[in-house]
Amino acid sequence: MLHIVNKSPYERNSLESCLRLATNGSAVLLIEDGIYGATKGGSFEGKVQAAMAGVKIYVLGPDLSARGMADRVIDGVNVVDYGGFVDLVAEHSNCQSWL
Amino acid sequence: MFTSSEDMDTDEGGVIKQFMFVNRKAPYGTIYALEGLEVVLISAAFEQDVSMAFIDDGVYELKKAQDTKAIEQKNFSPTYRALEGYDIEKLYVEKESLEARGLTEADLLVDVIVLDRAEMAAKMAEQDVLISF
Amino acid sequence: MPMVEVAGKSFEVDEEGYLVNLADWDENIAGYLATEEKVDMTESHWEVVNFLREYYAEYQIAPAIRVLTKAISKKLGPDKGNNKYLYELFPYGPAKQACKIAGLPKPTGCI
Amino acid sequence: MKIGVLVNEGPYTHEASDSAYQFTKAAIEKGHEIYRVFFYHDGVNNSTRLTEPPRDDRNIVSRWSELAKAHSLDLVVCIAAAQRRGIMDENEAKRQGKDAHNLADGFRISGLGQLVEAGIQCDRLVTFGD
Repeated sequence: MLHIVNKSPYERNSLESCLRLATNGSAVLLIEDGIYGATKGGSFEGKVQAAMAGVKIYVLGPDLSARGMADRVIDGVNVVDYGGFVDLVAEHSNCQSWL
Repeated sequence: MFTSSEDMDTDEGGVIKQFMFVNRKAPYGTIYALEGLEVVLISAAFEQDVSMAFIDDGVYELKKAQDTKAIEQKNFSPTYRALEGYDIEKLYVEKESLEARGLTEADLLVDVIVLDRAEMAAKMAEQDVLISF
Repeated sequence: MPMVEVAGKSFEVDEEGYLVNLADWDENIAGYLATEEKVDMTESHWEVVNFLREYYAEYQIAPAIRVLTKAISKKLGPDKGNNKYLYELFPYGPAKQACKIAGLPKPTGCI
Repeated sequence: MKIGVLVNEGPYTHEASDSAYQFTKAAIEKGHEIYRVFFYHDGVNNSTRLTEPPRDDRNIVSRWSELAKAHSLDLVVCIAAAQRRGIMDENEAKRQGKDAHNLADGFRISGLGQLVEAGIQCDRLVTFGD
């Protein structure tokens, strides 16, 4: 399953809820303001690091660059473009957007 | 109304999918809960395997004793009780979301199935289509 | 929108003749709406119209047609809870005509 | 693969419509079939042809119209959500007795059943919203 999160974890609980309800082996794609969840140095980084033991984390490059955060990505998080977003949707049998 | 699987086959090419409508927003502050419910009611006509999940503030949609007179919005909470008549009986509520908000099943206006986070996660993972509001 | 007066009470209907304010509804208005639909109200018609009003009061929606037939079947018996019976009473569609006469909101035509 | 897209927010306030557009374009480029793009909630506001953004900004509405024209996309606006928010095509405006209509090229107004049907027919349904 692919989970899509578009909210900053510093503003809303979407990423936290997503990580609570994502089964092992699923993928999480961070887009729009969600990209802040994939960045280093913030108080949420530890939670993302811990989650990476069970789920794969991806972040949308165009949204990352737009916000000046391209050089702050947590190690082990995969950066994808819109084509990569499409591939993730195709590779997983279903997807849920944590609006 | 289709009652047998044979009828279903001719109607939608034999496809019955698992649809889950994921509700994570409280009512009235935004329109998502109300318009989400409208989709759920329409989906009943398509004879799919429909369920609703109430997670996070979505559990507030089912709180008893809603009275909207003074905010001049329509109180659509009674409509959740009509779902049974639409054969939508799988209303899943996440236990952790209820507890975090100091609510229990007794506070809710319909019968629900309470799932813990692991059960809810498994339920979501097995769906064909998830539509979230 | 057009104003109509029936039995000394005036009320508003929309372009398609639906009652605008649900709270205005009474049996005289229902009678007027039925005449506009060319429906001759009998006891059987009233039974369905009143059922719809009760359903709306309880659930705040007009039921889908298959839900209506099922619910009527449960309450008034299977000889009344079927499409054939309801279409005989309301030839242009029970969802449209009976809801209109019952003063329920206009269906948004979602399917 | 057949993909359906659901857009739940209007243009400009949220990035949802931009993301949905870029996703749709990328999916077409990858050879997937976009079965339908459905606009719901404030998403219906993506279909008003009265939109007039500054010249140095993208025109979200006409961009959807052009993509629809180039790839015969089915852009469907929910009728119930559209009526609430003042989006009308010519027929609907007539039916409701309104003096204007504003649906942009390439969009059509239809029922919520079209969203459920997209869910049934598509291999994937991707939601963009707030």
